Amino acid sequence: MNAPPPPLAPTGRSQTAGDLLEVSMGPHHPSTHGVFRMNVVLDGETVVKLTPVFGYLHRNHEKIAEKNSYLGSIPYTDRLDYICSMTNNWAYVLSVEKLAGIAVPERAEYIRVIVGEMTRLFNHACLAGFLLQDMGALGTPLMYAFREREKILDLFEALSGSRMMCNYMRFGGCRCDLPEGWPEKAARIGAGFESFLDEFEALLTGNEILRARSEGVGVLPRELAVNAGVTGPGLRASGVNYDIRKVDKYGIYDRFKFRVPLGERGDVFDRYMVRILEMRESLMILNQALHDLPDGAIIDPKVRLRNLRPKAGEAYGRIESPKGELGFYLISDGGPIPYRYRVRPPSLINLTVLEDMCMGHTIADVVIILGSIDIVLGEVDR
Amino acid sequence: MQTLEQIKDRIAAALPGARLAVIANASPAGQPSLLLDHEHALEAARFLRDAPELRFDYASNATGVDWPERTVKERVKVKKMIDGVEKETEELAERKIPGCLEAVYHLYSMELGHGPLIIRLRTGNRTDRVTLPSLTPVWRSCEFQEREIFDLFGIVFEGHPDLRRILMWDGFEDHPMRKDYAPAASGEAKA
Amino acid sequence: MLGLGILKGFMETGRNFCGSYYDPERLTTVQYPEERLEPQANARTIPFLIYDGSDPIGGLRCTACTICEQECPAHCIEIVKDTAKKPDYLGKMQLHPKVFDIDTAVCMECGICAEVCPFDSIKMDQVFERAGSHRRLTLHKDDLSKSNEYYNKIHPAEAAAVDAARAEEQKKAQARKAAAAVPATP
Amino acid sequence: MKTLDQIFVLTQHWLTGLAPAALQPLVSMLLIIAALMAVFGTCFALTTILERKTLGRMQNRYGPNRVGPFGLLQPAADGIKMLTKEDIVPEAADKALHFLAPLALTAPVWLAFAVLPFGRNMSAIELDAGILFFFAIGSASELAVFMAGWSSQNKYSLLGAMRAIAQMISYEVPLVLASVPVLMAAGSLSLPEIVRAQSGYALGWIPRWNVLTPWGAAGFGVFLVAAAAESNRCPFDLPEGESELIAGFLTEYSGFKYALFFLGEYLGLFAVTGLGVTLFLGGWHAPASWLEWLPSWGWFGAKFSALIFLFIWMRATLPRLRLDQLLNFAWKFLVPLALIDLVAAAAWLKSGGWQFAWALETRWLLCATLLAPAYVCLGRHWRGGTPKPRRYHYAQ
Repeated sequence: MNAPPPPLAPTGRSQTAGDLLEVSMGPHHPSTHGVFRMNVVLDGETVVKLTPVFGYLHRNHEKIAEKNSYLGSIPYTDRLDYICSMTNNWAYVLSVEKLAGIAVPERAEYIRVIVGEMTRLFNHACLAGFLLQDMGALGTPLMYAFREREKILDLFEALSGSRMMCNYMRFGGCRCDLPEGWPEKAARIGAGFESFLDEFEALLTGNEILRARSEGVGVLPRELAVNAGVTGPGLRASGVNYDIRKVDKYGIYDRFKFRVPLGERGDVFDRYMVRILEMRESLMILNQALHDLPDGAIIDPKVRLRNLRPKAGEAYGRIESPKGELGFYLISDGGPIPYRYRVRPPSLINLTVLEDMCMGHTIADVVIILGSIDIVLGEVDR
Repeated sequence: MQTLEQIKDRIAAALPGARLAVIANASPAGQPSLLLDHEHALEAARFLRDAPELRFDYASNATGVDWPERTVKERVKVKKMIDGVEKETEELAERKIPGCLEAVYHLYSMELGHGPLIIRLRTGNRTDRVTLPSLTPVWRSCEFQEREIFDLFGIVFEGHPDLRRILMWDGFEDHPMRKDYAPAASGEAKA
Repeated sequence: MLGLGILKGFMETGRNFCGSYYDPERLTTVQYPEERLEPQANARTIPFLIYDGSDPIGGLRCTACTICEQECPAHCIEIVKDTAKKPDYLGKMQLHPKVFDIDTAVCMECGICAEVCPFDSIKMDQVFERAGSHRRLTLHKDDLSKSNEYYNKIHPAEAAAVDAARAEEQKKAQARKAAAAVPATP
Repeated sequence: MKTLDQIFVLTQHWLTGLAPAALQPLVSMLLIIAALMAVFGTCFALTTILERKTLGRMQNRYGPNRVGPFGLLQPAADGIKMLTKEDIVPEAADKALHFLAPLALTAPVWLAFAVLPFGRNMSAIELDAGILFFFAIGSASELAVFMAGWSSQNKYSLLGAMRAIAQMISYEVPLVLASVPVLMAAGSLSLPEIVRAQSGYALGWIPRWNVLTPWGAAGFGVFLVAAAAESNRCPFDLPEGESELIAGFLTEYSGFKYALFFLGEYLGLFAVTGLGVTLFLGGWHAPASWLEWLPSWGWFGAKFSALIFLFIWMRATLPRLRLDQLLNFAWKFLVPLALIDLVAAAAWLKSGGWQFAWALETRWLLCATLLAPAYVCLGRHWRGGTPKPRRYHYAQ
């Protein structure tokens, strides 16, 4: 038990080999967005090697889910990417619906789209805010983004009872119907978000310092992005037209008119800009969905929430979460708990290319490149 | 997209000698998968990625599944000579399925927009023959995911550039996602 | 690169600075202990148990069916059934919990217990100021027990629906009883 | 009015007169030192709280408002907290240097205030080469920062110190170069003399402040940027680089030593702001003749506060540059611009004797043709060419 502690590693200068300096960034670093660690080897301030180290937030989410019922896993999915619990719910229930062959009422599909797009809105806004925070702007844009996010979180609380851990969707629909006046409030907040975006862009997009910092930094070539399985805005910033909302048309996404913004160079600025443009498209979807929202049941009355026993088999369902492709792979052996439950975490897989993107840049760039990938450690480490 | 059978035939034609099997999926999802053998897995993966009509350039998900040894009782159709006439009858037979570890890959094509194609690789058993060829040389996206499979399931990927534990710490000994994992007996107390 | 973008940024922060003095949209802090947000009708924190009537323990609706115990994703509920049965509001004989503990250190306030409860007995509370001078995080039956009036106060719409449904069932049960009673007394 | 204007000077004389004659020079000096320390110490406390409140307002929140009325006692609370915190010295640190660094930063910074004229007849000592003294003292802070970074034996501290040295040395050049035209115009190195040279009104109503000439405006811009960099203010707070280097050279400091660094940085900012007011904004002069009844030190304070507010505003708005960009910006933009500004100032001063009809306009035009193209050219090219505008296309 009480083994003597290992000898203290020599610190500071004595540890440098030749001209290189090895720095451990994290797990307690202000801008690793959680307990993430990078072992960085520096030549001066230039990165020559970068090794990400994971697992500080590992709780074996998958094992927990393999001991819980299908229903019992939904609150745990909230805690994966804890910024976007709605889309996590969605990806999971979509997979269970595939596995068990459950149909979803139309109204529930619309509500899913509405809350899903709202999640995308505030996720991207916060990310752009964090990007400037990482560049050292004291979080002013982050505060503006949080101001708008609060409004959406209030809506989520009115809807589901909790601001961040919504636990709202159920296989076969959603847990409860929209409260009185909710769609009107949502439309109002959507309209307000539009003007917020204009202000936000006035503060950020043209800013010379931001452009100097982000242009040409962390370039992700198209081929590497595809091969390394990068998804989400990071992929589209590299110019690959791949949006699961368009490819899979899951839910009812084929009914909405929206476009997929694509970047050209795949640097940090493109990743920022693609997110901004995506927010505008999300607003369009939101308005259409709120406009067309039909009446009807919120959940398939035949669906068994408790004690769901899908036929033995497997299913992989995926959605375009704000971070990228969020997938759930489920194997059922016919019992009430999933035999195998796997999360395909976009945050983790997008980190595959972190080293490639950071090579040859300075330590200050590492921070913003990491920020532009958009990770949430709850999802990376699961 | 072509059906799984067509894809199987194409791989078989391109790689003579490859042993392939289609594994059916009874769930309404209807996602059958293709079992590849160890020797040809890497070649087959490369073929799937590069063949112009397939172009599965994107390996979305890679994960492991643990199948401990189990016995199943099932009705088997048996051909029997009854009174000199060959007849088919059903019998209840107990069958032992040997345990194995499985690596499952979900492939999509970003270029052509189709998918998923699910390929599986199986180890010989769960104890000493747990080596599989790594598909990371074909798809970079498998790099961390195969590390994770190695970490949590204990499948050793041959040809992986950097096969270390990823989520558990380095001194950890067991593989927590295996079905027979017992936390008390693990390295947790030791570390 | 001539600083125009930077000037625009200055205008933006300047606007927010000035706006914070007259526009509540630009000064969104709610100064918590003095100011409070209106509680949302749906808001949920930890679960509580509902009792009818005036006896917080005897009037508990809970029948110790342990569905919530099984379904709780975090496994934070512990129920020990009492051996004695008592009639419930429909007159059926039901078990009661001898022990009903919720470990609030583990509870993640997801609300699944309330969702699966067939007796409308466990519901989600709205208290969030749970800091205290003690370290007791496991709440027992008597801590959890709260009246139906309280439930009506915090979740009015939901509680009204529950009460209506229960009254309906009670009426039906009485009618059944009456119907059953009629042939018994010829 | 005269009394109000000179109230501090008169008080000091009166108090000095109470002392025995032999001690009078000493008492006089001590009084000035005590007054400066009291005023700028309070100023430091007030700035920390007002900065946080201003930043808060810019970010849609209140900022600290719990301690005392409007949160004004927050600095006291912070001070008590800092004093009672554990003073952690890393085991591997060079203890003597680690201890000395905050002192080496704070002590010389106070000296800089000795030469600043805070009002009419209100400078502690009237050095003939006051501005040289100021720059000499100002560069002492590099040493302290490097001492802190080196002695902490922490990699982040070391990186921070390296950045600090590169940055401060680079930005001292434009800082000095931007002040040179002012010296040319005033013909003196003495700061009170420079203020006196900015007295009076052109055309009867435009104050003759240096910032209101073309070369002065450009010089003031360069000076502001370089001053922000000299005092490690955002957007040039790379040595601290919170998001990159945790706290840079401050990483291993805690408690009162940390507070001393904090104090030193703010005092450095005050000093350089005071210099900016003196050199470009007319020092303690009022902006219009009908406002001259207000005391001169009041005007100095007002200009001073406005500049501090500008620095706070900058901090709320701007992200920071990368180190290489920062150095490029200094050497490829600020230094050439300051040199061209020197030429413009020379042209302006040389043409001062012109008497023809549109003389003033012609002089403006002359300076503008020197400065504007230079600004545009340098601005476009200090990063090695302007990036092409980006286009984003949409897939349906």
